Amino acid sequence: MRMRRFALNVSWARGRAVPSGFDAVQAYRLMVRMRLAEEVLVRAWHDGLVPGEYHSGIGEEGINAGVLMHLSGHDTVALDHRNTAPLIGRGADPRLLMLEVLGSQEGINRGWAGHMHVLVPELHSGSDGIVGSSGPLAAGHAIANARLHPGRVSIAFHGEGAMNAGMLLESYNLAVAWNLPVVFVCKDNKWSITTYSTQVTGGDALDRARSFGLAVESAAGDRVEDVHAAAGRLIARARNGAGPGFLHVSCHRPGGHFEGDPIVRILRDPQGQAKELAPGLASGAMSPDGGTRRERVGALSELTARGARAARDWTVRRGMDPVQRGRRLIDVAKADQIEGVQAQAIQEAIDAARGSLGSRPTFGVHQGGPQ
Amino acid sequence: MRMRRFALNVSWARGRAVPSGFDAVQAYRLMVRMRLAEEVLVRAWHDGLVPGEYHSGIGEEGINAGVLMHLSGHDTVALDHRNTAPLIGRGADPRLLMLEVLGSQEGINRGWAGHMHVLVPELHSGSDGIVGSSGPLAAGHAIANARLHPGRVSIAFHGEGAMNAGMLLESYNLAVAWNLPVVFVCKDNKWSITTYSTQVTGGDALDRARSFGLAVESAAGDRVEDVHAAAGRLIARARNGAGPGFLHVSCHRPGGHFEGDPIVRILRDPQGQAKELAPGLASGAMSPDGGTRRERVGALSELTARGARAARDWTVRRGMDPVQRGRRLIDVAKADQIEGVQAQAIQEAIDAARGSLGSRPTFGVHQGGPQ
Amino acid sequence: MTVMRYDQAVDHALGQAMAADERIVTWGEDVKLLRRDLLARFGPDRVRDAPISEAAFMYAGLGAAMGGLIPVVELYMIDFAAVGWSAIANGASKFHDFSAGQWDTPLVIRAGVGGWYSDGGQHEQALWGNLAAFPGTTVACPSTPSDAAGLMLSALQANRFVVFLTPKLLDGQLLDYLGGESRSTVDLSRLVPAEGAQGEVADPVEPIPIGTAALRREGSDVALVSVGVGVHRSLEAADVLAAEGIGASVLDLRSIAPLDREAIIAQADAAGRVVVVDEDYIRGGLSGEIAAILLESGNAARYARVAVETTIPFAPHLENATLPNAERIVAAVRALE
Amino acid sequence: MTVMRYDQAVDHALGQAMAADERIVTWGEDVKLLRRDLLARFGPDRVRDAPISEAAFMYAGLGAAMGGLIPVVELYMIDFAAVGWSAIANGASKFHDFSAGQWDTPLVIRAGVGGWYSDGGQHEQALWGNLAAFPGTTVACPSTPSDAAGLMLSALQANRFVVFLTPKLLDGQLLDYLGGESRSTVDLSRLVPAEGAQGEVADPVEPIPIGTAALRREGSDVALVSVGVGVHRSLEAADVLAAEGIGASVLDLRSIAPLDREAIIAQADAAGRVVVVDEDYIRGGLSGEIAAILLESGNAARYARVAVETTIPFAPHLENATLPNAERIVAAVRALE
Ligand SMILES: Cc1ncc(C[n+]2csc(CCOP(=O)(O)OP(=O)(O)O)c2C)c(N)n1
Ligand SMILES: Cc1ncc(C[n+]2csc(CCOP(=O)(O)OP(=O)(O)O)c2C)c(N)n1
Ligand SMILES: [Mg+2]
Ligand SMILES: [Mg+2]
Repeated sequence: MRMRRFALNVSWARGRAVPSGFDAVQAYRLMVRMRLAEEVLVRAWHDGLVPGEYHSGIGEEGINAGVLMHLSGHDTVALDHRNTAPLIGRGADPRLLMLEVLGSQEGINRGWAGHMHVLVPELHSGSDGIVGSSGPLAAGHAIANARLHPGRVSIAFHGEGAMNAGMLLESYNLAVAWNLPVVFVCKDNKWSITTYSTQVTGGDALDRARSFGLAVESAAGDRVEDVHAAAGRLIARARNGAGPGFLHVSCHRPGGHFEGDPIVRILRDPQGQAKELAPGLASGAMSPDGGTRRERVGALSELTARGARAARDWTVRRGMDPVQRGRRLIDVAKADQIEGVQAQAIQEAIDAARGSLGSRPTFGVHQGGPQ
Repeated sequence: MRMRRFALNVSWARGRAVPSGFDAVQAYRLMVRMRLAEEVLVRAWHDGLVPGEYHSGIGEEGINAGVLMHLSGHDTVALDHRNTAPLIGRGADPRLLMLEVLGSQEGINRGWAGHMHVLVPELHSGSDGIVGSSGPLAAGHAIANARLHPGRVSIAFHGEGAMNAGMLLESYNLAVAWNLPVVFVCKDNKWSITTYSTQVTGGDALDRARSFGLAVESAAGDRVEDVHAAAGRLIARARNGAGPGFLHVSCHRPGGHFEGDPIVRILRDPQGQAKELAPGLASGAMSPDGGTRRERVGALSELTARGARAARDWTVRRGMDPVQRGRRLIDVAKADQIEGVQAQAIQEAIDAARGSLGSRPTFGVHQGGPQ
Repeated sequence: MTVMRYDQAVDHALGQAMAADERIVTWGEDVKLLRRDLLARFGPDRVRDAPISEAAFMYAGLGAAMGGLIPVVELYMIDFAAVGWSAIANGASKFHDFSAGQWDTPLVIRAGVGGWYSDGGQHEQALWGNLAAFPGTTVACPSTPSDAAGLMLSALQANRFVVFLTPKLLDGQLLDYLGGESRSTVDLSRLVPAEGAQGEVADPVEPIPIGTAALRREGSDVALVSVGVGVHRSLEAADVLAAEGIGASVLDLRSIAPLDREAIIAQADAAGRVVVVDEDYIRGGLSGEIAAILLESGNAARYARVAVETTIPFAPHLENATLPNAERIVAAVRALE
Repeated sequence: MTVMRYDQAVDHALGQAMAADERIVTWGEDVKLLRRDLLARFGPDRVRDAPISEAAFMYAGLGAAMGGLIPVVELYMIDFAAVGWSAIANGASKFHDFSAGQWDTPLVIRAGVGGWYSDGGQHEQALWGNLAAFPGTTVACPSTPSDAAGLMLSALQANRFVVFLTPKLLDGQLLDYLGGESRSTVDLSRLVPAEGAQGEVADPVEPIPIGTAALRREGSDVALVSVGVGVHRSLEAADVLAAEGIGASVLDLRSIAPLDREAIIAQADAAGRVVVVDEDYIRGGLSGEIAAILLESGNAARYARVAVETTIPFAPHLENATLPNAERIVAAVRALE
């Protein structure tokens, strides 16, 4: 049984032609819309309206826009746990998406999905919370596209941490072996939750992807025009049946892994968090039985190094904001106008979503649903 | 509860010192012993005495010997479904191993393992039937070795087909990330059951392994001295804590995947097998409904190509016999003597095993056990 | 009606469906060789060899189903599905639900199942209980060629996620492929149930609704409830029991999810004694679920079960003793007295 | 006796065992941060961060156990174990058996389990029924800090494969880690059972034998049989029932494998009515197994169950309705009348 009860606002995405050149205005519009949608959801999370975890894509707009601008509404997209922004980019109705994230039965998946499993057949876009699964799912989409709709391309978004997941690596191979029209897009923010990814990773991401026979490209994620160009080459190749590709893009996510990220909390409130963490660490480090002095010193210096690395990343990489950089590519008046239009649209959406959620002091209780 | 009821004949393996140079006599002795043990089991299989499948390692002796000669009895070895020969090489009692393969409760694992799961703690050697698992299992052995017995090395044997298994790829990464003393040995016979592996594989095996940060070497598997040299470099490195390695070795297995391999059957009896296969193929190819003419022709030419490829492989690669080549490295009289001694030992073992199995017209029935 | 082998019956139904529906494709390890007749008929785009990448090619099946195909993803043995288990546990069993019913996922996983042919404890599991645990999962295991054809056709038309399990002991092609017929020294005929391995199949195949059990034998003293090869072992046992004057009915569940509650309860009511014959682990879920159905229905039937209680050993005599053989079934019935 | 959180109790026992036994090590994703206190105490060789490679790092746990270590392999959630399921289904549950008992495999998999905190249907599963299906597998799920400590110690001393499941709802550290305490706007206190989240723990910890249930409450009209958070929901329900004059006993199984048959039967005998409260799927195996135990023992108790019947939805009100909440338990007891 197929239920198609939601009138999705897909025209916004479907209307776009596949651009041959780079349209900076369109890129900026997309990025602003994605950023604003994330911002209101992050606010809603802190207001206690979003149940559970929330992984925002703030900082990844350059990647999302640069890739998605090449797609028609018929191409397929496999997303991971960080899917709100790309779904907005695909043209999902912001209100329905927000309602879903807010845990409403009026949401785009009627409250079944939450923010990790949003599945929108009309947009040929689906998300999944298992790290690495977007790869083989996109490969599957590509098999279907190649057979039923040649010329359609399939995209997988995944993080750099996911590149240690066997199923993703397997899917690189499968894509090459079956010459599938799929492009794997790695959004490399350097961190997988609280782990610095290179510390658990051998070799180099580009080499790894290339070794499976994928055509590879890379770009800096804060330069949407570069992402667009690199993605364009791979997507065009894949569409033409010339084989799958891998795009590596760097990015910085100031919000960290999810809202309330422990690393970000430490950075924002070192004193307060130290007070939380110190007693346990101290009692561990000074326990009468345990490792040698060298082992304990090693442990503490590792933890310190991790904190320092985060502090450095968050400082040095602060400027890597694709939206700010993208703004510079266009006329100021145009930028202002886009911001105004998008802000209004997103505000209306979140107002409507919050409004129809009814009074809801907290979540996790059955009174917490829409009234 | 640890049961140590079997008096294993491990002295044979334990007695060997870790060789610094290459000992061609010792290599030949090992290879002959492994070959003979496989041959009597293959014969026993055809005699209906080995229940189920049997994957022989005939053709892989150069790899097994070249690698195992570097190990002490304390090093650890993770094996796959093709483990009889390496277990013999590790010093397993041939009679107990044969009894296991023959399905006797007197076997080395009391009939629980069969030939796919032989686990011999005394030899620090274990097998598993899940393709790819030897990699992470060996990584685990290496973690234990590094912590409890620094200097001990851990080996994983796997096929080239297994290199598309995610868990194996993950274990390459894990080994590099944790700097584990493990060497992955890929025995590349070009085939995974009836599939020609390159047809389902992207890129190149060495590149793939290297991209994870593994130190890589390669050798021709019919030249035991080359395998020995390449393995020696990687094993020494790993032992010294300098990191994990990957050894790629080519080989030809005349027996194919397992006894009764459908491909080998076709090669041995093309007429007879054609009679078996043709009716189904013809009715498929000529069915009134189905694919286009082009699709059907494509299908048949693929099947033909596979047959032709096998025929070529089995002809061209016939000379790749590590035992025959290894014989040339030593004195003829010495070779004769080794063959005589080993043949007697192996014959005694299989005679004893067949003898203690009792009368057994067939397997798969409860009367089929030892009387 | 044509007489064919169990495996031929499955491919017969699959071929019929592929001819009727261009969306049906199949892949798995060595599938071009295993399904060569379908390859010859439908071409290499629809019949593919997969790399040894269960996780990816199972997930890709789900992805392809989302993209509009009806993939039949084949595994030699359900044991290997454990390597790609997340595609079932977190993927195929859930996406339709997560989408609130908006996205169909017509994926069929076709896999060999079970033992009796000495393949060791890691290549002979049933695992159907584990599979049936997941909401959104249909699990069928036909015990005859005719059912195999009819249920495969239903699986392909179900427009939902189905795991289609084929007992390897009934699969003449696989037993041969694993080396079988290349040695005349071995004779499995005493083990292979003739009516399961070969039989009449309708042409064209008619779909058999998944979720309806079949009563294989009538009997009023005890109901043997089983699925797959267990059905044939139960029939064997029923013969022995009949000689002792005990009338045993044999109910073939045909699918593990959904279960045919009504048929189970009807048999239990009629006989007052139920023996579940299950080739899965005793804690696997099926035998327990049938107990729960009996208790929930307020049925006062006496109950016993014959299932796999340990890891399955390799040695044939140990293996046979571990699997639910006819002697064990007879003993369980007698003990219920 | 020290009062501590559930998660602290687990780490307390683990730390005690690590101090006593050099062979114990732990790894998993973000484990250096999650187990930072153990890291500070035992150093980076024994407390490691793993890449997102569940299959490899779970199998490596088995390999390390074979090599002489006692690895505690940690997963955020048991759902992710599905990615490395073969390490359980085909590996850790079997190698000791395959070796005919010659090779010990003292691997402990430690994983969060269950829901009630809005993490969606793929991050809230119980899966303990599926785990318990495998012979050679011990599955524990303590419901209080004291049990968590005592059972963890036993798991580490068991010299066999143990899956140690910690309900995330009781794990204050994890709820905080997932963002919890960074927003004061959310208050989970109505959902988190106080006696489960915090309590007295012995110092030094004494092992609690795995496989013995604990009677949490006496009552002669109905026996509520549960494990994990379900125990607390049962206690809530028992309060409500008490007000109606129905005396409910609450049996905390503490381990899903082995099951404490005697305790289950004793409660069933005493009350004559059994309601199983299971956060796993209804077809998961636990609730059915208890029915089978009752029937096998010839017990005529009336039986009902409250379990998860669909994919778990994300929206809190739908989630709550799907999980075995106190209202559902009360209703099931009333319906048994
Ligand atoms: C199979 C699996 N393992 C672990 C997790 C928990 N988890 C969620 S996101 C994440 C980190 C992913 O890192 P990365 O791929 O770099 O993506 P990012 O979050 O940085 O976008 C982890 C470990 C999961 N969801 N699935
Ligand atoms: C996970 C898993 N998938 C599939 C199989 C079936 N299988 C056994 S051996 C094999 C081929 C292995 O090929 P390769 O790695 O090249 O090793 P070879 O047999 O050539 O030595 C396959 C597919 C298995 N045992 N385990
Ligand atoms: Mg990342
Ligand atoms: Mg091979």
